[in-house]
Amino acid sequence: MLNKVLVANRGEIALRVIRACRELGIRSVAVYSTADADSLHRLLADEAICIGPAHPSGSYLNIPAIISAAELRGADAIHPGYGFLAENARFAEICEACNIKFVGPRSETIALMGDKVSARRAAAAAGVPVTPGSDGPCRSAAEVKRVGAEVGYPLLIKASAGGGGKGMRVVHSEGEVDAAYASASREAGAAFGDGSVYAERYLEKLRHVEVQVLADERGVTAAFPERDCSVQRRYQKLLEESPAPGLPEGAREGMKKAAASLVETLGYWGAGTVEFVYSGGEFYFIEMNTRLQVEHPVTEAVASVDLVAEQLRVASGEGLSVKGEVPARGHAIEFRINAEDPRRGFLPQTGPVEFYNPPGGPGVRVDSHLYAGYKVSPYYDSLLAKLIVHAEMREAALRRGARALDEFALTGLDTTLPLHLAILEDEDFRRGGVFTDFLEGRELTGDGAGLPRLAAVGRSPA
Amino acid sequence: MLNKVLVANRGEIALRVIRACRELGIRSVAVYSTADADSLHRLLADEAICIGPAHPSGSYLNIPAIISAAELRGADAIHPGYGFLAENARFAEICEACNIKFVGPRSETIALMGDKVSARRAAAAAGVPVTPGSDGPCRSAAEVKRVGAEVGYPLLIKASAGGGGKGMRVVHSEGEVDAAYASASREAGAAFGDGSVYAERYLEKLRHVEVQVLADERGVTAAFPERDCSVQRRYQKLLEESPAPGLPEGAREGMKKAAASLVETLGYWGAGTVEFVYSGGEFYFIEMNTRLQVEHPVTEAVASVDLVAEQLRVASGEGLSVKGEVPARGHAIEFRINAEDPRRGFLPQTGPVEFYNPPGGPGVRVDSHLYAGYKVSPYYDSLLAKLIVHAEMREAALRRGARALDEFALTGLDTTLPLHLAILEDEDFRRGGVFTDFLEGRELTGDGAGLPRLAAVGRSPA
Amino acid sequence: MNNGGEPKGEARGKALPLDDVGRLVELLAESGVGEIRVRQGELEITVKAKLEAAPVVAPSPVAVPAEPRVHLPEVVVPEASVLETQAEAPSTNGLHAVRSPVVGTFYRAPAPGEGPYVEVGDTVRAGQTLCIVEAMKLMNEIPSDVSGEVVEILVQNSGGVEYDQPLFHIRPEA
Amino acid sequence: MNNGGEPKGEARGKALPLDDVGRLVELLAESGVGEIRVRQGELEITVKAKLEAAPVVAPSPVAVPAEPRVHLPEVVVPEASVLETQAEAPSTNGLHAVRSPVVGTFYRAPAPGEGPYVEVGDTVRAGQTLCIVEAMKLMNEIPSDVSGEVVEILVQNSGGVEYDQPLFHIRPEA
Repeated sequence: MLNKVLVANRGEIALRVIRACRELGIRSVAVYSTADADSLHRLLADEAICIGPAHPSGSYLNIPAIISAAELRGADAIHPGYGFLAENARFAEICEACNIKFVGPRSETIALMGDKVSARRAAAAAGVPVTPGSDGPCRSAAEVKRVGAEVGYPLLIKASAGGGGKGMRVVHSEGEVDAAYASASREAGAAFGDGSVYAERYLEKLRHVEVQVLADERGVTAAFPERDCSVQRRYQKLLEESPAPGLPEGAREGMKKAAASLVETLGYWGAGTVEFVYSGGEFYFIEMNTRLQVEHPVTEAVASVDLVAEQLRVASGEGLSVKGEVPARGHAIEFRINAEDPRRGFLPQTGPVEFYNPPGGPGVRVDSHLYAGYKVSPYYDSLLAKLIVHAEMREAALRRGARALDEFALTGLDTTLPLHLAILEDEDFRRGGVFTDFLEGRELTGDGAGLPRLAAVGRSPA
Repeated sequence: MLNKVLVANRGEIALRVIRACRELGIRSVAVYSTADADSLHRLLADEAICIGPAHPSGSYLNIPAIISAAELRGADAIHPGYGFLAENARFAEICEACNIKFVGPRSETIALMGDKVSARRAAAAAGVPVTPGSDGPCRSAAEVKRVGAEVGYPLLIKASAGGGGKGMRVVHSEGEVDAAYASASREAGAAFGDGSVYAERYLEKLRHVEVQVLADERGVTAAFPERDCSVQRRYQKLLEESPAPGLPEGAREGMKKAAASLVETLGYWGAGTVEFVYSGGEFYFIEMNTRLQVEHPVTEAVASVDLVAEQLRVASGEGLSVKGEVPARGHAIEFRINAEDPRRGFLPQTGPVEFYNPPGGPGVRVDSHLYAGYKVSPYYDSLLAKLIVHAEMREAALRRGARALDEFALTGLDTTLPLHLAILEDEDFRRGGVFTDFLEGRELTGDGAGLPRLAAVGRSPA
Repeated sequence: MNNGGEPKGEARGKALPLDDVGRLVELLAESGVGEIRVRQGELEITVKAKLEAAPVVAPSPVAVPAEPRVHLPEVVVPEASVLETQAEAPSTNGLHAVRSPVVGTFYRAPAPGEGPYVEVGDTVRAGQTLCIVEAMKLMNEIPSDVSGEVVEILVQNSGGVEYDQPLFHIRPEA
Repeated sequence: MNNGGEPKGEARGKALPLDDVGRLVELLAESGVGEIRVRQGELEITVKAKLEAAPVVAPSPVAVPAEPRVHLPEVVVPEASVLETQAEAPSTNGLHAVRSPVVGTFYRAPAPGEGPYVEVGDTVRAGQTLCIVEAMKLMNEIPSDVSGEVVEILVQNSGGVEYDQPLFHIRPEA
């Protein structure tokens, strides 16, 4: 087993890795920016080292500082969490060069799957269905038109290096191609330093369904019950559940087999997620994330597995403790509690948390770096807490979710808590299987019964 | 399903029942004393009603006040939790007479099992092994001596109405019987208003193992994986785990079958626990608790069942959702976090909780009524929180427990948190299967690594 | 949480300007100031935030640490019971609240069809029965604990009452 | 349970000058004064600021809200970095700390076997190299940002340093 792991991240995911390390008897090293001196990941790790100023470019994205910290503290591995350097192939390569184990797949795998065009080719080569579209990058508007003539409109132009909806354009007819190609390419170049784009059939009424995979260096692989992440806002997931409600058994099986096949073809190791769109009874590969996902706990809940412990086991050269198709037990839902005010255009909120009392009781898990008095800074992402509920049936999980959200006491900042309560009251959502446009144009407001009451507790005489 | 349930309790167990009600769509009514006006069970229930002054005799033990509250609010059932009126046969009888469903077995069953002598007889009648001893109460020291001659010394004299170690005496030879009989009888009379005692063989090097059962009114029964509750201090359980480590399969099976047989013989319904001592490879019936136990969550964790929801289902006249021998998945441990200072003779602590941040992450459940600013009053029992951890193997659960205890931030009061950390470091405990005298004379101190650090968070500039 | 929908003194007339107090409390909470005091004629309202590092006033016999370390501002939670507590404080207006010693149903008259024990404006003596609170078929006669004038009846006939809930406001004899 | 915040104290007769109170509260909050009291004929209004305990010292660069609503007392976390931060406070003794701009290994000399850049007691000029901090085989020469006398060298040769860790104490030239 690894001896000492440096956690190159912050917030709840840094805590998640530190907790796994402690449970496995591995020493943990937290790195933190000057803005995070009072953060829980610094306080809970066995060691901590300040690596730079508040802005991530000088700290959590500062490769020399992180490698230097790992060398200073004698860490034999680095866990990148998600975001920041987690899918930075160069960082993984530098780790390899410095004889520090990168907890993730090989740098070449990261590079391969990080480029959407090469990832698409790899998927197709593994027999995984991909959306009809261009074989490689489209180097001109004319090439996009050729694809359009072949697969039909509407068409989606996407940045090869993309993510988060940047450099993306929907084109409804050939006449729109020139302008869309130019602007998508410009945006992609600005956002990713790589202006290349490709084109594929634009699917509507789609669900976002993904398959968590694990593989070790001996070639043992595991595919987990699928997660449905269709509740999104501007391509940002807000709520995830597993299994995907109402999905035909064939699609479920097909996705898991496709994901396993891709992992085997790639000689992948570590944790990863194969993302699909599901539309009109068919599923198509979107991309593969070569890292841990924010929403990994829903899989942990239904599959009774500790994905981070498995990652660390794989990185240690030990074998997986699971394999094959892992069955689901019950139903799990994750709610992302973000420091955003859903009533005011998701305006980011910063400042101190005044009162904090997360929910407890059966089937409730909270992953959060918050505490009363913690200051939410403007430098990092808005995720404050993840609430995960688990129950034997989806309906019971929904009710448990409402119960837990309702008693989640968090004052000082506006959050997405009331939005989640409103989602749980929405009939379409309760029925299950909503599309990714679910949140668009919907008036979702709700307060729950307990939220204001518990907020009042935070202000009652101490 | 029931429509509205009055929860005749306070603290974490009142919350537990209120949460179950909310998840089942049942309205909940909290009752509270004037000392509990700011307590979470009052705030989280759908309705709340003040029933009396701080002292339990005027509030949580005040049967007319509780029944009156139930009638005022139109509750169709009362859940008694544990403690207070949970095993008061008269209360159950009054509920029945008032057409309010008592969430528990029939009042006669409570009365039968509440008397140790009649419970012993009922167990023997169901073919459950009982400790060799007197058939009924011993009405004189001479009768005790007759039992001693038959089953041998040492002998244990116990109050028929007993519990918590009161009215109990160990007698090593016939010469000690007269004095012990007199004092045990006097103590029992003072404590329970009933001086009758009985005698049985005194077993040494014993473990406390118990079996959770459920039964519905149609006669369907379920027996759950056994719990080991041997870590006790003065007959008060401190830590419970399931399954019992290192128990021979035969004993495990035997206890479950015995418990199921007793439940069937009694025509029992609701939740209950059959308690055994396990000593020298044999197990013997001690008593049956005709209610929910504090430690029910360890069973919920390993059996993936919601015991309180099952209780409410049974009380509604619906069937159990489980039956037979329910298998265990993984290993669970509960730590009772009490407001007692283990370094100063378990001196009870009262006053305000200053900083409160319970642990999170995978496999961790916290049941607690605490929040920062909550005042622990001297009127009620010292249980502040229950931490339950669950993992695939006992060793992993132990490590997870240490991790979670270590990050449990609770300042303002001394608690049993450091004692639990010390227990987890004890070699005998780690090996598993300690006897009930485990804590006696052991110097168990420990601070954990994170405890002081996290306590400091509560004091750092906000 | 809901307070059971109990009537909490709408028939109050010109007793206490609780709405104003509520607004002052909100003002105090929102502003974070330490104290607000308003006096007008006979009326005086004082709203104070908790003094930092001052000893916490503990109604319970629990010992409070000399240095309370967590200070949440004292804000009156706008709940019936709290406001009632203020309303009946014998402080400024000298009214005394007769409270229910039991949970049950409030009856103003000894039996259906009979006249009520007392009306607003009546003068009562200490020990005189004011009402009945019925709990489990038991009729508990509730006596006044002071002599004086009945100023307000706070609960409607056959309404439910909690333990310690104010039932009558009495202006004690001088 | 929430009071809806609606003002509903109409029928009270002479209304309280709540707007005046509101303005006074604002004035108090903005002005930072301790107490405002207004009396006019029968009317008297007093507005006091909340008494703070000792001012909270926030070492972090994050802005502290003007009205901190949760007060946790200042307790020194017994950790090296915090103690260091306090130790190097330029406050009383007028010393200036030169801090490490990178994470790495601290070397006092340009190369093994060579003499150190500076010793305690040396006078240095702003811009003069004081040491090297090596990160990923890169030798970062760390210059002094003030001119003055080297009073203390805070890290041992070849020790690891964090970002922003004080390396030298310099007494700046007068």
